[in-house]
Amino acid sequence: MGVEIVLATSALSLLLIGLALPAEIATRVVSHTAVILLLSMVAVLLWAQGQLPLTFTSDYDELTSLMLTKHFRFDAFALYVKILILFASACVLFIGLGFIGSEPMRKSLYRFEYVVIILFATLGMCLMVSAQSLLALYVGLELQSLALYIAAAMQRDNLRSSEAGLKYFMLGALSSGLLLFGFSLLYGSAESIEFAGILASLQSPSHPAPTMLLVGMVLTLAAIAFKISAVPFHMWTPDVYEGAPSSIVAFLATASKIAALALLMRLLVEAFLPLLDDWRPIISILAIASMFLGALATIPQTNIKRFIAYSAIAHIGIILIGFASATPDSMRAVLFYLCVYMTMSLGLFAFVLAMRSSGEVTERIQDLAGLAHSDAKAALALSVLMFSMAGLPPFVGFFAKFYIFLAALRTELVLIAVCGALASVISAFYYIRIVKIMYFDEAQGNLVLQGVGNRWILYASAIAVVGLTLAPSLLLERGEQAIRVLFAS
Amino acid sequence: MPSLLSSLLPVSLAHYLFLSTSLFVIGLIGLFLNRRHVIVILMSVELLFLAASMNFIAFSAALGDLSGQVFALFILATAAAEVTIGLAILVVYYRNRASIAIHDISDLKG
Amino acid sequence: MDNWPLLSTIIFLPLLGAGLLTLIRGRENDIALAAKSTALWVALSNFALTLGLWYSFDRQQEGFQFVESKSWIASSGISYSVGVDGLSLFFVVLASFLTVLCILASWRSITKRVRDFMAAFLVLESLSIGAFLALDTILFYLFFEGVLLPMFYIIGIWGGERRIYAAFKFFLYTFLGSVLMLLSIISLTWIGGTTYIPELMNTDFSIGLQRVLWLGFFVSFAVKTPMWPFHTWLPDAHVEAPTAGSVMLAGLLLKMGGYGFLRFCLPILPDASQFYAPLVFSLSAIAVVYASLVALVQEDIKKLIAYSSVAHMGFVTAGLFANNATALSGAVMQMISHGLVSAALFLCVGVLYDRAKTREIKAFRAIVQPMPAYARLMLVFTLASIGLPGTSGFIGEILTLLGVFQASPATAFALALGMILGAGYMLHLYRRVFFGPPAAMPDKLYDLQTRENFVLISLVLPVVWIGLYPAPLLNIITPDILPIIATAGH
Amino acid sequence: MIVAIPLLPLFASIIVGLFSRRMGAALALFITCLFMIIASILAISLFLSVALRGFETTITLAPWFTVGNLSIAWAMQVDTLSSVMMAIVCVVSTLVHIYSAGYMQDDASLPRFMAYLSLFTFFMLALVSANNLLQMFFGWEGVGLASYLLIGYWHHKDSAARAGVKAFLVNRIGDFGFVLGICATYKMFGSLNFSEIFAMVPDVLGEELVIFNWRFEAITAISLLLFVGAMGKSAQLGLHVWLPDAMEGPTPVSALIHAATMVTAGVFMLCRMSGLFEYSETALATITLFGAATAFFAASVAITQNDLKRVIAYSTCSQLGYMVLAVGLSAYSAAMFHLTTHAFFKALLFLAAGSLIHALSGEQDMKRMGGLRSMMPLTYLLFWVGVLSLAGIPIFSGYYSKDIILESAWASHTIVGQVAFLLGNISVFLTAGYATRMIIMSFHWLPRFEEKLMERVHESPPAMSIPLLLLAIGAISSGFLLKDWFVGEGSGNFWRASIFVEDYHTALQDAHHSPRWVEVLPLFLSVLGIAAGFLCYQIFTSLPARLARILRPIHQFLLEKWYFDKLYNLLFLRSAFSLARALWHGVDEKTIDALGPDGISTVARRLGERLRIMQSGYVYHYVFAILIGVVVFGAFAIAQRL
Amino acid sequence: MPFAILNEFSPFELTEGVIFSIFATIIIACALGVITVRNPVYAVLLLVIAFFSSAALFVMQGAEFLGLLLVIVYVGAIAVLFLFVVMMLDIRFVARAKLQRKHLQLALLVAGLLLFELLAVVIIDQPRERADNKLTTSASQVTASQATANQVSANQVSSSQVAASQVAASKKMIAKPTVGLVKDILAKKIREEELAREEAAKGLLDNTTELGLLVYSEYLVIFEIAGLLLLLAMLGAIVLTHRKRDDVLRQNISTQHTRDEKARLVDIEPRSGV
Repeated sequence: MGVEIVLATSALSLLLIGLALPAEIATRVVSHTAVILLLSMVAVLLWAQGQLPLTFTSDYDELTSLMLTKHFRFDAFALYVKILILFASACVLFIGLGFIGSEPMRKSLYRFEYVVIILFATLGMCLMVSAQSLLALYVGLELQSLALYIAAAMQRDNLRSSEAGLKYFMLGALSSGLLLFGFSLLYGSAESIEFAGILASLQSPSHPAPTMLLVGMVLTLAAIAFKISAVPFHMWTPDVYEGAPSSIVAFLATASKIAALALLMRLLVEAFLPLLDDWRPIISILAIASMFLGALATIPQTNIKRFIAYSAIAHIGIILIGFASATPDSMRAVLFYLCVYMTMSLGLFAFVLAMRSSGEVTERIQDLAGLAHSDAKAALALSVLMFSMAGLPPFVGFFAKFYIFLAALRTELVLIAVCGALASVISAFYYIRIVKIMYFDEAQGNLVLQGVGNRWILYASAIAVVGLTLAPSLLLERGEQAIRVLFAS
Repeated sequence: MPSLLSSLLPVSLAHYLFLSTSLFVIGLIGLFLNRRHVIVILMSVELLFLAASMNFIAFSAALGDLSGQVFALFILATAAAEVTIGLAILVVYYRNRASIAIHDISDLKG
Repeated sequence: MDNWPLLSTIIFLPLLGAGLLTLIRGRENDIALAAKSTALWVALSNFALTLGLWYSFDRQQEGFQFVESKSWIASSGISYSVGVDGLSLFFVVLASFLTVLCILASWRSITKRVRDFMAAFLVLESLSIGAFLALDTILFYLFFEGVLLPMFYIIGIWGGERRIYAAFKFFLYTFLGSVLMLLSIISLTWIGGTTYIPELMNTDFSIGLQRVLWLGFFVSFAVKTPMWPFHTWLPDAHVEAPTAGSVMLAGLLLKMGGYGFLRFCLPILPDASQFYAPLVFSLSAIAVVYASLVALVQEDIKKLIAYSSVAHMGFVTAGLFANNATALSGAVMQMISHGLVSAALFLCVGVLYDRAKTREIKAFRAIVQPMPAYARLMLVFTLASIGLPGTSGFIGEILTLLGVFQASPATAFALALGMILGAGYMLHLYRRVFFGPPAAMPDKLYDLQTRENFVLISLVLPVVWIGLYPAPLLNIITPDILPIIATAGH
Repeated sequence: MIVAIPLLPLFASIIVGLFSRRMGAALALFITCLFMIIASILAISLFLSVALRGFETTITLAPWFTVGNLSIAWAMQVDTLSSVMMAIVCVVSTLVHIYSAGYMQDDASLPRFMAYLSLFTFFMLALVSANNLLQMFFGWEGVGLASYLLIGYWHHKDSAARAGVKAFLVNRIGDFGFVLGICATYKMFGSLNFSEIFAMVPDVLGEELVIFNWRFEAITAISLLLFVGAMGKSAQLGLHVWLPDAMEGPTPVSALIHAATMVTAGVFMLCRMSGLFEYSETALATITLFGAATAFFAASVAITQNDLKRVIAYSTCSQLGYMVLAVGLSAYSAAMFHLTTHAFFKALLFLAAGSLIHALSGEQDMKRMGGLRSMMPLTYLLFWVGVLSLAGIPIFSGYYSKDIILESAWASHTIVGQVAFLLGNISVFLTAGYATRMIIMSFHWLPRFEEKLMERVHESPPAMSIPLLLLAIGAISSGFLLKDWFVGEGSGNFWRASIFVEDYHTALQDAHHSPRWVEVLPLFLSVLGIAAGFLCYQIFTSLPARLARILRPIHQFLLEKWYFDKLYNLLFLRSAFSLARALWHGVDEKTIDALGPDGISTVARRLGERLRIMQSGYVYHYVFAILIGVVVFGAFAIAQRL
Repeated sequence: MPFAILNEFSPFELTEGVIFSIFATIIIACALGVITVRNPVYAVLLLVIAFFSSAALFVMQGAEFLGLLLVIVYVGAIAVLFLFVVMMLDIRFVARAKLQRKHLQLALLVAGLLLFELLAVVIIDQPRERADNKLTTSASQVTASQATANQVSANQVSSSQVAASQVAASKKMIAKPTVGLVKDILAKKIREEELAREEAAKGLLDNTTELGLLVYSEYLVIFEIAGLLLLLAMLGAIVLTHRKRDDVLRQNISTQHTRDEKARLVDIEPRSGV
């Protein structure tokens, strides 16, 4: 519970500090304190992970402990995912600062509320991940979504940003409406709003799960599928990714997706595991549809952010294979994939945020032409990321896909594994097309990377992607404990 | 007539479910069918939330467990927050676009 | 010094060299010269190491030697284990030998971004040697796939006009094949329980399973070899790749396909290989005849040689699945000889391209006047490519033919037919380019320089030596083939 | 010492070949001729020791390779057969080397020519002395290569280059059969060494060989395959098209390769493998038929040819037919005897023709020769020796070897034998005819070449005439000298084990006491032929033209060399090229690429584009998609429950 | 006599059924009206009516606190907010874009399918529903004649059972000695809580206090998060829409207080200006 409390208090206090400080230095101070705070929390959690199992010895009196443990579970799984979320938001803030400071965004985005909103979103995600009851989950989800609606529309003077915000809001509201109705049906048939209660009602041998619970589950899955932008609920992603300010898109693509997936994992494992053969076909359809649509639709893209949106959908397809096989090692594979995906996306966004062609912020892929001549190191780092995203062996992206396919094949889901393989070939095409643009084409625009911080994050993620192939085990063990706890309940 | 009436009384859980579901569907249709302006969308979202909370209250009454009502309470709170944000974004969009007809919101596509 | 990890050094020394290259600073052409010389030194030392490996490879001991094994991902039992045996030794030697030649051959022909070119080659060498030495299925896949990247860069940056199309076609075609192989490898390691190849060799899998897994491997290696229907990427890749790139492509990458069959399909899935042998025979027969015929009407020399590679590799695949000692050692010899001969042929085409900047056969006539030395060397390689006795080509072809005839005479007929057609297109090419009434050839067709001479002669020697006295190679290869035949036999 | 025989020419060729640029013509000539002379002395002494003292041995120089149960070594098997061949090859090759000194002295790259000649001799010796099929195949292809290089020696002449390629390819078709024969032997006998093969033949007799699921009797299949190899090399009917075109090469080449040595390699191989052929009647029958047909075909075509060297080429082809005919009748020693005598008088004819062409500075067309009787009396006289020996007039060697073949054809008392006897005799008549036509057209009548050539016509220099004289002596004496050894009573212990004849094949023994008319008929026919030749070309010179007009279709048919060349061009070359183009464009580009990579990528691109357009930007489309998703998944969940 | 069946049911149920059907029809009608009417102001008004009637239904079901809350929060705040925005953005009455026939049919089809699916939940589970109701919940369900009051009490009974069991569960946890000042204030408060719980268990409290008890014990954390949520909403609204209009005179309270009067006094001759 510590993380949430610290986050909440710091968000509020930063809000006050921001108000107190003079306008010019407010944002920078607030943002740097936020980053330092988040990173320190990550450090503490990493240390704490070493001390597991985290038994919640209640030195508080029984009432408060009742209060805390009824709706939230602070187990190894929640810890693992929180580390990812906090790290992601810290990085997003760090690489975003340069971006929101640059010219067109400065007027509307360069304000301390931006940081506070992101902190609120992170808080929402942490709550969401460690929720143990439908209500806690809903409130956490709402907190995160609202923060992101605001953030998406935050660039007030830009029509595209407000349109993105509006679209995201409208569809987000619809999805939370679906979610609520689903929860009400779940509550109606399982008589309790805790996951444990739902699980208990499912395990009771009296009768097969009532259809109300099934439809409730379907509606909930639909809403979460919307959050992780799986096909056919993905329609919002490309428009919001293109419209919203890039630093927010970075946050959306990494932290929010990880939180939503962790939420889905906890829901499927802790609440709906007995209904496995009901939701496995649904997840498989989602997976296959996302893989192929994501892969195919990315081919004609020319805007780098829309490109990232569609390729993210393809990645979600691959991750959902892990969900479809629903075994402990498939979930471990998913966690590993999330971790790898996060590092790659952060590196990629660090690059996108720093893209300037003749002073102007640019999102055109074609501007990358001939980057290998002008900025060899950045081009090399980006091509490493691209190859790793495509899942080519000498990089860690391959291992991520490898474990997912291993889990899928172990549960005889051969068809999905083959689809995954084919989709990753299609996706390899557009990833190496970017490498082609950088290395093979002659330089037209004079693309320049602005901001040393972004450049360091880019190099760090490229080195991580290469380094992790040598020792992927250090990520795998941590995932191991998280999953054991999840499946133990 | 009598069978209809007998099915009407006594007022059981099913009746409320019928009501909330139809409200839910109307809300969805509102979202989907209208071609006018965004306000209708916000209102239909409100309808969705109303349907959900009604569902919760009905189940809470049927199961005799208060947590449904607590849930409805929180739905109320979040719905309020959501509408404020929605309208704020709408205002910003209006300032940029001077029109909130659904048909105009299509700059981002492809 | 037995505790020195010889194999790992051979694999990672070039990688280290490539890293070294990036540290060079200075003006444009200083960097180029420094890069070229360091690359050459690294390649030469690596070649020396492989010769040392060959020398200290003891023939009596069967199975894998110089085995190094370190656990890499303990949780899923994947280990970094490398080892060499009779089958993979010569491919490693070939790899380092060809890299030295490539660096020498592209000394003057590559002008832009020389440092990256040399780095790409060193990386290519280390990855391909890694693939030949890997004893862990995942490690093998890592290197097998990794080779695509440097090759993609080489074709893409320094290639001809349609280089981007060719680079993409090459990359995606092979990637598709190997992704299906990944699925087979995964189920193989999962069902077999281990990723260590020697252990997999003596676990026997059910027939039905073997047949499915075999298909996964087959697609990937068929694309890589290339076998008949999957070969269309090769001519494009060769025509567009720079000279040195084609040499490495033909010398190394094609061998990985054959080596893959040898290391995975035959020992680990013997019954499936027997079951699919007729399919492979018919494909190889078609490959030999089809490719030779198509080579007959090519206008571009490099495309002609590319199709000849398809024909030669048709011999290899037929030999591999004939399941007797002669055929298998013939196939390995054919791979080694094809490595040397086609590399030499591509170097010769490179010599012409550097001078006349075109590869159209029509553009050349009566070259023998201005370039007699070149004509003589080219003649030796043409004869080796035809499989004339006294050259390495003959050893490969005759052994394969002897072996394949025992398994399926019909395929032997097609292969023998291929020998005729082979002579047809090669001599047809030779006559059109070198003989004929002296034409007013552009004066820039000067004869071979010392460097080119050195490179080509250093290829002639092994070709003729293997032709006349292949015993040292065969004595190393044959002992390691017998177990493969044994597993298939029981 | 014996090993030196093949290695000497090899060293000569390497030394001259490597330093051909820096070495002068004289030095090259000296080295090659010297090495060849030493080699031929050694060969003759070896032959004498083998023939007289029955010396026999097998020397293994070095192991070649061992794979499984197959172990092959570089070896020399010295027995009568190989020593005879070695002797012939060395002698003729030395003479040609010396002759080339004169013939080619004004050629720019003479060292290259001499190197090729020595290389050829090495390969021939390697072939002849092989003790296993693979080394024989090594020599076989080596000889093919040397002939390709020598035919295409004047590579600035396009026709020469094409002829070289044609020769190599047709030989390669023969090698196709040979290689498959080797593979079949390996499959059946498990080894390729002659000794082991001949030892295991009895227990392989009944075996079957399945090719394309047709069942063949193993021995016959192997023999026929090997015979295809021999056909390719010895220019038998069907695979003979390369021999006439091979005349593009310099005349010494034709003399050495296309008369004495290479073309006889096929016959040698048949004799060497007699241990195998004897067990297959069908194979022997086919061989006889092919031999007879070739003899008749070549003789008939030779009559109409106007190019001097082509006439001799066809006569070689015809004589080869006789040798193969003899092999078919299991009269192997007769074949070897004819091979030896033919080597001498055919080399003589070629070299004489060479000095003629040399004198006329390159003119080969008989219609533009004539009247040289007085200018070149010695060549004219030697030409006659060759012609008479070819026609088979008694004291000349041709008579003895050709007659014994015809007699054994008669004595074999088989239908095939009779057919061979008939065709053989017709060919004798034709041979005599074209031989005399040749000598008359080139030497008699009035000179038909330009004036300016007149003063340059001169008797050939000593370097060219000495070999001619030696060959003439050989052509005359070899007949009666070697008769007893080769085919006479002494032939049993002369050949000893090198030739194996089944005991019930008594064609050769019965030939000696065949009826009187059978011995006289060939002599009568050859005299008749010579008379007809004189009649048509010396006295009634208009007769041949009128005959040609009357028998127009036949004459045209023969002139066009039985349309073989046109047929092959159409049947094989044209169809191969068009099929290749069809495969390349049709299959490679249109089907495999269209369906494979390019096809899939365009489909993916189009799909991607359509999906991109689906993203219309309108919110209600998005809501609709979400609704569809919910409805589909809901229906799916409920369906599970119903 | 169509109304014969009436006497089967107790008068109370009768009235409940009538009231329910009245309000249900109102809600459905208003909902349909909201999405179809052209003028947005009418739409907001219809929405308000729908909220009112659903509040009534809530009260009928015993959740009177929520019903009233609905009225205050939704009608009071949100509906007014809508009106405010509608007025501000002076939305022109865009003629409803003519819906193609094809779209309409498709939409109705999808809506019908969705309705069927969600209702299927009720239809399929109906028989089982009634069956297990009998088993699990207390006798109150069976005798239709129970008055609303005791229905409310039924709720309390079951909820109090639930609450009691939780309290019992928490007792098992070792009550460690509270440390420090904050802790013993809390301890005092907790004792009051336990007192309140005993009464709730006896089912005497009304809905609001019960809800209060529950919210401030188990759902306290979520309650705070909801607070944060509303704060975030406020923050968002400000960030997005607030515009610093400098053409408006603003009071600056702090400077006003700190002004020292003396320095400002200036005596001006008439008609001369400062």
